[in-house]
Amino acid sequence: MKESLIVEVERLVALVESHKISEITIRNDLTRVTVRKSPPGSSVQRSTELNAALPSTGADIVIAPVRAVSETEQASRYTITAPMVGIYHHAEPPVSIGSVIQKGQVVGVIETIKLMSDIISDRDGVLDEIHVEAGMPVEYGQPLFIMTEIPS
Amino acid sequence: MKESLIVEVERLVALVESHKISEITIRNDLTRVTVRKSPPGSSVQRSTELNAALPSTGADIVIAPVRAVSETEQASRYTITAPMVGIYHHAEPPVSIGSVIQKGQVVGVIETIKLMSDIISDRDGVLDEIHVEAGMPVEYGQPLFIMTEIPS
Amino acid sequence: MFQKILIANRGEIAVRIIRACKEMRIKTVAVHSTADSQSLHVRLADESVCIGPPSNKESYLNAPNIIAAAHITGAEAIHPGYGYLSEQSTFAEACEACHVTFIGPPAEVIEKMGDKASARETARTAGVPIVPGADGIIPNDQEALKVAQKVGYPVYIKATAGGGGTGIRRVDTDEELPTAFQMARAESEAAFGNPEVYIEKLIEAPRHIEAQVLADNFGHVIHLGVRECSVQNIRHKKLVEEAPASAIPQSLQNRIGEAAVRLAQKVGYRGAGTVEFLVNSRGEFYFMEMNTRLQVEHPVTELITGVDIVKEQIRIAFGEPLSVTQKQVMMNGHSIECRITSEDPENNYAPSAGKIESVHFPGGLGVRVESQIYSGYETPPFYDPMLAKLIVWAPDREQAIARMTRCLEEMEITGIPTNISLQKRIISNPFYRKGEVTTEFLARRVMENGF
Amino acid sequence: MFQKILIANRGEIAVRIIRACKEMRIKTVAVHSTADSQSLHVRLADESVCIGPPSNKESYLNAPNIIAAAHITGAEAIHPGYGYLSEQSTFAEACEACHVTFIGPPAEVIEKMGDKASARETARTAGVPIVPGADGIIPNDQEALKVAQKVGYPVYIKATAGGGGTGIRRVDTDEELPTAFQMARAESEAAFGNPEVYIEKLIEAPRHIEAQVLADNFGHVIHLGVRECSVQNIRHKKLVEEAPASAIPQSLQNRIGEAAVRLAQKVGYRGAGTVEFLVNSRGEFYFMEMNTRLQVEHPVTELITGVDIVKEQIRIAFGEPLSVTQKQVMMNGHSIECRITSEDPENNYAPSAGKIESVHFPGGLGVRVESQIYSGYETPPFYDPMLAKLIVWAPDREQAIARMTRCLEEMEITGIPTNISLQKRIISNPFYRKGEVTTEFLARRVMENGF
Repeated sequence: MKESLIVEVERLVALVESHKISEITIRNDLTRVTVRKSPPGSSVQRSTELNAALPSTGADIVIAPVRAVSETEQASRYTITAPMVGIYHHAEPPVSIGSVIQKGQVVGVIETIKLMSDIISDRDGVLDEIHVEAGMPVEYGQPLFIMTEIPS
Repeated sequence: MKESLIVEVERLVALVESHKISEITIRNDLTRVTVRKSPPGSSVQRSTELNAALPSTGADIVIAPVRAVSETEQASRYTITAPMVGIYHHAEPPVSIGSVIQKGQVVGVIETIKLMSDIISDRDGVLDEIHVEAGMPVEYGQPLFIMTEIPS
Repeated sequence: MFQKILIANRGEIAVRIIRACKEMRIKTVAVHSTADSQSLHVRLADESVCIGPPSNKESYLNAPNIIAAAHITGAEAIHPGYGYLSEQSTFAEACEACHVTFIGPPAEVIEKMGDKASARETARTAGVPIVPGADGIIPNDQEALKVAQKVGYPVYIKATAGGGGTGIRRVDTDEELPTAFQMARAESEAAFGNPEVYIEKLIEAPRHIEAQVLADNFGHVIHLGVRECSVQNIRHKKLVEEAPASAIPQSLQNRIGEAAVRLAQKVGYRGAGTVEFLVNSRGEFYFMEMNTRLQVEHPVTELITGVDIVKEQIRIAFGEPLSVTQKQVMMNGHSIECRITSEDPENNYAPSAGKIESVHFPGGLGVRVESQIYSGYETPPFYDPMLAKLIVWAPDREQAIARMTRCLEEMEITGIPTNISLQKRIISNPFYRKGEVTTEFLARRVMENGF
Repeated sequence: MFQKILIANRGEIAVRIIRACKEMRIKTVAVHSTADSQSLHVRLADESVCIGPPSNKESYLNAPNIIAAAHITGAEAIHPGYGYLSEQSTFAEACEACHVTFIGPPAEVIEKMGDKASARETARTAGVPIVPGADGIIPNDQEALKVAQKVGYPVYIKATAGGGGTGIRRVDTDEELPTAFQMARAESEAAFGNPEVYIEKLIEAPRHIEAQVLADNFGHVIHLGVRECSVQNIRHKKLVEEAPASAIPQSLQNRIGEAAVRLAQKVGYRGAGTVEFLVNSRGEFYFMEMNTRLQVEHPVTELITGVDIVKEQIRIAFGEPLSVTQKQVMMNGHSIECRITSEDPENNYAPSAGKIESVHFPGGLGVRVESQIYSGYETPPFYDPMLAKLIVWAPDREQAIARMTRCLEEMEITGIPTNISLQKRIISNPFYRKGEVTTEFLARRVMENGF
């Protein structure tokens, strides 16, 4: 491992430990490093992932929300992604944060060249986050909604 | 660090620990890893060096002599290297293993195109190993003799 | 000129096309599967759109998502590269219907040349020699026997819907014919959903020679000389290609090039295309098929003519005339391409994938590398095993072989198995060096001593 | 042909020469300092000999060890590359005395062209225009004043032993002259152990144009056209070179090439050499100096002529005639070279060294890379900061610039600072694009807005 990278990771760990931050991810084309605060009581975990290695032209630093997320809460979170490429439109009626979503419900529509296709939730849940706006182009697999699953 | 390398190093450490071996060096164009057994009582040390990284066409595995070498003994070992490029010839009279060498003594001769140049020891010592034969071409810095230094 | 082009492909050819666009100051959109988000073509393009999961069918063959990607990014044209959607006439039609320019020939030309029997018929009417055989579909045993006896054994029974070596059956005697005919129809039905077959005389120990053509919207059709592509594996996959085909006489090269131009004119061709021929030891040549797209081995032609075939494709699609006339096409020197693949010599050349630990490409005078790989790149297991095309140019064939030899020695890829050792064996083979190659060369001269 | 050649150099040029030898099936011996044992030239050569510690003086300038290395390996010839021992006539003499062929001109030619005053005199007698000035050494103030007044101010006082920008002093008036003259002598004495100076008219805002010549043992002397090398830093180090020098008329290019041939004939030249000229805005050209060796920028000439200059050097040294006549030399297209160095734009372009984390070289059509670096390579701090030469070819200058632009964008070196950003600024500069460059271009047009 490159010495500079080890030093970077150590500084990240120190940063997470000393601040009210649960997770820091630094990603560039060369490397992705995620430092995540463990549940209280356990020691700090470090997870590093060395990715494919073209030289980077810059680095994004993503600092995740401070809100602590428990392990079980994490597991019940569910992301609805775009099933195809196109322009996103709201469903009729549109869903909003806090909406209760039912399995099979149309939560949005993607317009491809000649076709309108429904985005359908395959689980029950409560809508937590909306990452898309009407008229926005979306690619395959792009996260659109995050919901908390309601076990059936 | 590449996962495969870490695994390799771990296996080397295990190998050194479980056998009567004091040191293993694995060198290829990409990497040089040396695992050396520490003096009894202390924990195992690992030293890895990631070198310049052209893909290798093969790897040499060098297993150093099993004979335990103490730290002080190591330090008193001294290598006489070739000071120039040319053909090696014996000194007159030639030195041999066990010879006591005096500082300033001519231990060999290198013939360049038009010149015979003496190889002179700059310390006192006892000759342990000879790595060169008469008529052999030598390059700059090539180890010729190893001796045990006699502190003056 | 176009402002933005979408490249509906991956790997080295996507990189090749993106580079051409950059030099023409055209913005580029890469499309990729979820397995290819770290690929070089994605990194080099101005924009990228994920079009599906790893499987080819759901991503690089997913026409609706690709056209939608052009739509949301505002790309005015789609370059299909080779393989994938490049020879699907329905895709070309869909592009035009969606007001996106398909960089390639008209849909009806793709369709016409994609069907073996109709391609053969077109060649015949263009005065291009075709392999003796039936001029069309063989309806029954009796007809098959009649045709086979007329052209003389051995013959091939071929599926009209087949291509690239699939759907072909050899027959040596009258006795074998009826059974073989029925089986070929059954196989063809199973493989292509179409039982139709035709019969051709088998050309013994032929060379595979192909002519590169360019045609614009103004009736200009030219050829850029011919390529020698006889070094093929048993699946008819090419491994080494060269230009010119210097082992056959210049006059024959010219006649083949002119025949290709006639065929392209006859069919109303537009864009870059390749007409493939079989050439026997007496210098007779026979039309085999036309590839209505860019060819993997196009770089060898570029290196001896100085014509950038991808840029010509783009200019033609935009409606510009050809940048050179037939008279202006000058051939200079000799070029060879070796396809470097992750096919494992220890495992019967099965494709493999994995993380490329390190790559060292050769450089220097007369060396061209077309590749999508880099140190640390993880090659996905879902796609073609080609890692790089190593292409050299030199003043003559002998020097080109010497250059390729030193390049193969210098090139190193660690982490995954490659066919570099096989390429070294081919290039150093005495028959290869003398230019004595037929489509049976690899099996007979290189592989005979085992893998 | 030679069986084995020793390459008395390092870095990209050693790699370049080794590759040429491999293609000629000549065995190679690399020499290296202890700092260069991991260098690419050592890895690529058939044999290698360590010749000394890192300092240039004790290794790459260590003539006895280098000749001894040839001796112990049985190398029959030594290629000196550029720099280092390539222009030391005593080294060429020592090689011949030790029965090793020096791949370069005869020692007396190196000596004659290495002395500025005698080179100038040779040019004059060959009918090659020289900068107006004294035809020889200026003995005193009075003579200096006389010459300066005759040729007209501004003038240069130059050390006869100087070279590459050192030992040059500008004078604008009679009043400045005596002091400047004395100081120039003192400086020259201090720098070169030789106080002799001469006076030349200063050519305002000149282009640096140079002609590549080749001469064999049979009286054949040809030129391979001229190169435009005006993009230089304040230390007269070239950064970008091109061929042909398309901004000046073809007829002027021809006359410069022919003048270079006359000079090479006059001096009894043998091998590859470069005659450098200053060309003013009125198209008048003046002999500056002759480099009696391979030049860093030789690849741009190779790409437009198809002549492999290193192979020609080797053939000539072996006693073979030139492989081409002047009539056979055809120029095709345009070539540009950018020198990529580890000079730090954040630190006034001071050379730096260190570990190269990763390298990605551009590839594709018309791209040539000459380099010794690779991912993970530790560049030693003792040597020239050049990391790579990026060379492109295209049918014309505009397309060559477009290609170079995309190559500079694609190229990435991480771990150490490089001058890639400076090269991008040069290539995108509107004056550069128009071909309006003089030796002051970099300082006036690129650097004026600060670093």
